[in-house]
Amino acid sequence: MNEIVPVVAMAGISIEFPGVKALDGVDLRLFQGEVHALMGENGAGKSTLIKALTGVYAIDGGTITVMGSDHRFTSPAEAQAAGVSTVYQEVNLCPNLSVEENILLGREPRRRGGISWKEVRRKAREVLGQLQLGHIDPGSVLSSHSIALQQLVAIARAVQVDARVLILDEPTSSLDADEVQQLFAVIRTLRDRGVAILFVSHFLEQVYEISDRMTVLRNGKLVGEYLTRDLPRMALISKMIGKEMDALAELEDAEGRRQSDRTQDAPFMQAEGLGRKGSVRNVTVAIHAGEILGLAGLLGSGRTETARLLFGADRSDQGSLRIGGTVRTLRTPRSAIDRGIAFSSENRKEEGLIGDLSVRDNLVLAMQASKGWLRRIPRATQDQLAEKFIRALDIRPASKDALIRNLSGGNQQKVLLARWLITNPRLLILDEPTRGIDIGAKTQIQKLISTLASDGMSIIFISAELEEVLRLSDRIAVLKDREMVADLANDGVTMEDVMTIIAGTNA
Amino acid sequence: MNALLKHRLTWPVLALVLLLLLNQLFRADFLAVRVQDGHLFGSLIDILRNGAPTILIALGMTLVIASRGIDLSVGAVAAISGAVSCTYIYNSPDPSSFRTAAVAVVIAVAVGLALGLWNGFLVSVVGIQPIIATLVLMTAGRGLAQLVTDGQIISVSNDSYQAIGAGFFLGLPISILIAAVAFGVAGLLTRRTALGTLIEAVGINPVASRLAGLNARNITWTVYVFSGLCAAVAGLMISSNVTAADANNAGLYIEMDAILAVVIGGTSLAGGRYSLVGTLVGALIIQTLTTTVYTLGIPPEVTLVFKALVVIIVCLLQSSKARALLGRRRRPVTEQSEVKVSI
Amino acid sequence: MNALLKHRLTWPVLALVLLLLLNQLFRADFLAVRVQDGHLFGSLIDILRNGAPTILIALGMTLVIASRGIDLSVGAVAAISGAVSCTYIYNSPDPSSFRTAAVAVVIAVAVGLALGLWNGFLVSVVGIQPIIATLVLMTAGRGLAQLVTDGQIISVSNDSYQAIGAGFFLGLPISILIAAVAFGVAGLLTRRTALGTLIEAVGINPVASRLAGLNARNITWTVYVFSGLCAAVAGLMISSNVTAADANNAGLYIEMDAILAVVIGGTSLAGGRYSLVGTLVGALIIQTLTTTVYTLGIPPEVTLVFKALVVIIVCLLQSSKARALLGRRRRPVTEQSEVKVSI
Amino acid sequence: GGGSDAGGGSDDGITMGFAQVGAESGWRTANTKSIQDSAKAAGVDLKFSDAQQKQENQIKAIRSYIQQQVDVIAFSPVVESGWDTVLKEAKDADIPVILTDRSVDSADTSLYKTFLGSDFVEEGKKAGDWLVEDSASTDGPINIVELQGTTGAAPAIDRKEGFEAAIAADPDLTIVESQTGDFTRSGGKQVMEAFLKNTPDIDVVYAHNDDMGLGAIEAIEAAGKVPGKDIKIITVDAVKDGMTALSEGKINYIVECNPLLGEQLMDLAAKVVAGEEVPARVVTEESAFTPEQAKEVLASREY
Ligand SMILES: Nc1ncnc2c1ncn2[C@@H]1O[C@H](COP(=O)(O)OP(=O)(O)OP(=O)(O)O)[C@@H](O)[C@H]1O
Ligand SMILES: Nc1ncnc2c1ncn2[C@@H]1O[C@H](COP(=O)(O)OP(=O)(O)OP(=O)(O)O)[C@@H](O)[C@H]1O
Ligand SMILES: [Mg+2]
Ligand SMILES: [Mg+2]
Repeated sequence: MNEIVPVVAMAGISIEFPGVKALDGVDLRLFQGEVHALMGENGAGKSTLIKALTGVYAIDGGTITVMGSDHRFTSPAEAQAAGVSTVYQEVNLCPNLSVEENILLGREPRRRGGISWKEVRRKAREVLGQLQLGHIDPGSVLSSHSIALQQLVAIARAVQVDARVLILDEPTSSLDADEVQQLFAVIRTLRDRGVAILFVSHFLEQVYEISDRMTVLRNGKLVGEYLTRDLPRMALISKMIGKEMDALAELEDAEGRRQSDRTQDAPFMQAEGLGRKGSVRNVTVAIHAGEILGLAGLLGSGRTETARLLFGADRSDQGSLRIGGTVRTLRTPRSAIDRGIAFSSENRKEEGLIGDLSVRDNLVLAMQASKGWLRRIPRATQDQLAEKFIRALDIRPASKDALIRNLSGGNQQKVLLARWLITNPRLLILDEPTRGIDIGAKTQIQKLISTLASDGMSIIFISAELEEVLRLSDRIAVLKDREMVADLANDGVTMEDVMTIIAGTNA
Repeated sequence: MNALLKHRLTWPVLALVLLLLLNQLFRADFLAVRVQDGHLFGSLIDILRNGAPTILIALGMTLVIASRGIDLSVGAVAAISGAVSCTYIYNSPDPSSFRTAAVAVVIAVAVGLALGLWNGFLVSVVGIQPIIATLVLMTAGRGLAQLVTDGQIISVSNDSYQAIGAGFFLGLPISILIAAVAFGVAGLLTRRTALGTLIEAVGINPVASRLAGLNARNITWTVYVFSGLCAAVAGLMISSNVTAADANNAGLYIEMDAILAVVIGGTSLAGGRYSLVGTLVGALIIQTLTTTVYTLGIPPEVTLVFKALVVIIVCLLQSSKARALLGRRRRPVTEQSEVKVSI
Repeated sequence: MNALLKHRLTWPVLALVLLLLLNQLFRADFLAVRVQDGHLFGSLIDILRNGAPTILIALGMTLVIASRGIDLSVGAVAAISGAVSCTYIYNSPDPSSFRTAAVAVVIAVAVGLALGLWNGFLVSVVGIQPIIATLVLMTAGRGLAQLVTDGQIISVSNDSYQAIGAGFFLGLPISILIAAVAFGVAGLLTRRTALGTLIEAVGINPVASRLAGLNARNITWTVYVFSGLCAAVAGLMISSNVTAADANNAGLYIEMDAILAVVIGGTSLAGGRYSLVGTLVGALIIQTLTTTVYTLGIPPEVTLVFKALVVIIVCLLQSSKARALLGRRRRPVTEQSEVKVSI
Repeated sequence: GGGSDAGGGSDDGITMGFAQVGAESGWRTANTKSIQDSAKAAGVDLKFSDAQQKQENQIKAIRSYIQQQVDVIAFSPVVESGWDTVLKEAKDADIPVILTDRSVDSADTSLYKTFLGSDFVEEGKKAGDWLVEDSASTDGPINIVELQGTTGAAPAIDRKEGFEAAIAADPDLTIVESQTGDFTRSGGKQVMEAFLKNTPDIDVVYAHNDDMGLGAIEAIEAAGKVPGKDIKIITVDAVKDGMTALSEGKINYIVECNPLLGEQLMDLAAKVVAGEEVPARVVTEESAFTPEQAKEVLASREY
């Protein structure tokens, strides 16, 4: 590929937010026909750099050259017009519009003045097809789909136009293996068509699989630009975290956790054929104290919905649920929380963050809620808790008073996790808890989960990363087509085993 | 059947039908429509004719609300439009000619557009919250109208002008024809072009729309201008119907009626999905309600209470429907919030 | 300095000061306060006393708005409360005794709470959109008040009752003392307990709040009850100030004043973050505005326009401030949306 | 016109459709009550409706009367103008129309049989005349403050006009301030409070209705002055509360605006239905009261 003139060249970019210097003299070059990975820890400045490029944020310093000419976008609209197509980190679509409307929003095909809805449908189908999403109905309302699917729709929207630059900010954070492969297929075709692609992900293997070149950021500063093939993983990791650290080794000893079997003592929670009309069916699981139950399944298999049922976020209308031996119907999350159940949602933006409140308020919210409004947690205690968890999960910026919406995606996720850890529940349901979290923090959190379990907390663990599930769980429940199809003890279960179960049952 | 129950329009339509039947019960010839000196005549026609201004204003209001805004100034704009046109006719050399009427109409419409621009400016450019931005014009507007008419009630006698609100064409009230046309145009504009979707997008998620490269500002601006236009025409109807401009009382509380119509029609004040037909039905319900009060001879003391009751029943029907639906859809929490989240 | 400019209260306070100075300019002794038969006397005192009901209602409104709601019924509730208490006193055996007055107050407050419960029920349990749910009571309420007084203006002569709105204690108007106490209590309740944060949480993201285990329903309910309470007490002040209950005019349009006060005070109608002090300043601005009209002798015809102008200037100041901040903060997307998202 | 008498018009008695403005004040309520009572007394079948201050509603009410083919329609117009259309409809259905209390400005007077009601300008004039006479003895300038009714409302406009015309007779009399108190007590009180601070030496308050006057009284007392002595008060209406204040000497003069036109209305109705001729303008019997007269009539006051 020719490297003469970069399609996009950003030089010495600086952006300062009150309190934080998000970017400090960062350079980035995108060449056509190349996949460029933007690497860095949570809060390193990846998303900010992207927003600086697409004109969401004005830059305080530096220059942006697009197609050779000095150029600065003042609005996302301009960037789009200039052929820069972006998928931002937080799914930013209109939940009440249909899938097709979302995909073609603002560029509806026109015929004779009016727009032709036939054409809209056709184009939507076409691009969904490319992403192997032919099965979803373009006319269906977006909000009826899981966050993962919504993310795919956002991607579809981005690849639908023939752009010269395609920017993907953590597109794979909640996709599982197959979707990732489909996405990569699309990325490759685009790359071969000469599109310049900027790709952000915390999954090293994905980065190494797809990218040709990478730029590494640390604390808003540029570490360097490298050819992927010249930069071994360990080197990359140490460049990102800035110190020699054997992350993989850490992963190893996270894996080395004892296979405890607690099935003899009475289960904390027991679901019998639990289900809900139009949603999941026949969920039958028992969770014992100190046990980690992993939910495995493909995208849209009903893991989230199962979790919501067990938490009372949706009401079950089939089967029964026993908590501590007695039959209970969970009508509201509140009633679940009162029984020591906690649920951290996969949809952090809509179901997690209280954007305009501080990190502190967000941290203590759940605890405060269960205490009731009268018994306010003393400020001192709040601060202690906040500081404790900011340190424990290494949340950046390390300020209790920062508005949570100003935190980076990964750091927001950490805060929400902490919100539930504080309440120290008996059963902790984690739906994609490590979504968008960098490797360093991820290993921390995985360790944390194991320790919590060994201290007797029950945990239901959902992750799009099957390895992660297999590595952590004592037992694994497999879902398929929103129905539970298997529940196996994790004595060396492999990905293949799970896949065969999923494949097998439709025979 | 189930599908029918689910349909957002079922309940409003049902309510409307019931109201009409109720009237029919009390006055056997209520639904009767006879021809009298060349045009249709009867309660139904009255409902349509008197309802026309509300329908028109509710139409504009629907788009404003779909974009997550609200326009409290419509009543005042209507008053101003009436005041301007009547004052013009009143002071013009030949106050009874068609030309005068035409010019008056043009002026009034222009004024309406200007006021709409002003509202849109405050909301989309300056970024004042819609309810406040339009509240300003709502209060100031009456004052302006008074200045125009200087506190007097300006009555005019100009047949062409009077036709707008009280005239008939092909046996049908001209006012309702105007409203119908407006509806048609709006329907086409929003559905045949992308405008409708864009408005909804802006209403549902302004941030997302901006990231998607939409020009939220212009879209917002447009809806307020359109609302101003509708209000102006409605103002013409009102004043022409009584051949006089009353700065104080013309279109008083009509904004509330319009908002009610929109909501009864099943559009959420949280913005997003809207239904023009729903609004139409809603407006008719409200108009019929007023008529009902007189047919049933409801004692004045309890009129307000009666009206409120009917409104609340319709809302209850709808929301209980909403709750029933919760059972079927996927993310109940969101659903629920949708009902709650919204002023 | 910069920090000061950024502070959300700077502009409102500035506006208030300017208004007062303007008056002072027109009447040298405007700011003067002298003691007259044992109590303070002067324009400032009038502003406080006449402002008390608005302040009180705006206080309740602030919390409602913080929870993403709105309460249009406050004016009607005030009217009902006044009607109930005066009618009770009027018909009681000894209409001038302290006991009677006390009972009347208790009844009125009880009624206010009941009406608040009703609003809260419609919004939080039934899930009707706040603006509609309260619009119902706004219209029906006047009707109810008329039923209570049966259309008459009920005047009473009971010194203890009159004291509420017109009396003085330690030289200060009792009404303003009541308002002050209410503010204190509200401040404590919301800030010393977690209520404030929880209300904000519900206002900002109802879905997330519910999943975090907040009982959004009860919280919403509470704020409407509180608003009802405030409105009832305000109603007592209004009626006692003129020792008569006027079902039609008591508290007319006060809901709009209250909403204005809240917004001028820097609370967003989109819910979430709120400022009680801001509301206080906002309410004072609005009351001072009315007084200014009299001091400057602005002719009634242009009063409305004048008021609207001032309001808009204040809003402009605030939002231009917001825009200025954008420059520094550079979060256009969210910022902008924040301003826009809101009805 | 209405062929069969299906609607309401029964043969024995008259059927009257009355479209009231609203129930906005004690005065109005008394007016309504008087009409309903005298209808009963006269054996008239009364169909009553309340327009809540909205002309649109009133027109609807009248239309429904026309459809019900009543024998006679009476109403107090919410506003002066814009009645031609509906009045024409009534005429076509040959149903006679009587205006009460407020007039319409329609050019074609044949549209209604007669207008029964007070003359607001006259009321203003009466108030002015009394003041002129009362202040004839005293010399030196006299400062008057005026509490106007709702801006743009007919009574407000006329009472102002009549009063100003009358006091023009005496150069000493000047209106120093004039604001609207919206016909309400709290309005009157708040405005008066401001006036008292603006102009230290107010001699006379002229309020367009009793309620505002009563509000003003409270403001004056709060300012440590004696209403009726330090500051003379003239109002219009003569509702019970006003008369009481008058009898206590807190108000000096009240011009009556008599709401009890029920009987007169029924007589007129009988005449028009019978096809007899009636004068185009019938002014309600109205007097004016001084404190002494107030004391006498107070007991017998119905509203
Ligand atoms: N609007 C804002 N206001 C204040 N600070 C901000 C804002 N947006 C981002 N920041 C700060 O800028 C830094 C970089 O944020 P950014 O979102 O770019 O990180 P990131 O590399 O995308 O992290 P992640 O991998 O978690 O998405 C963070 O410290 C964040 O707190
Ligand atoms: N009302 C509905 N209409 C259409 N599809 C629905 C509805 N409710 C649920 N679904 C589908 O059911 C699937 C299960 O959702 P869920 O989020 O539980 O899947 P998941 O296993 O969590 O997958 P993901 O990895 O996307 O979270 C979703 O993909 C969603 O599309
Ligand atoms: Mg990011
Ligand atoms: Mg999921």
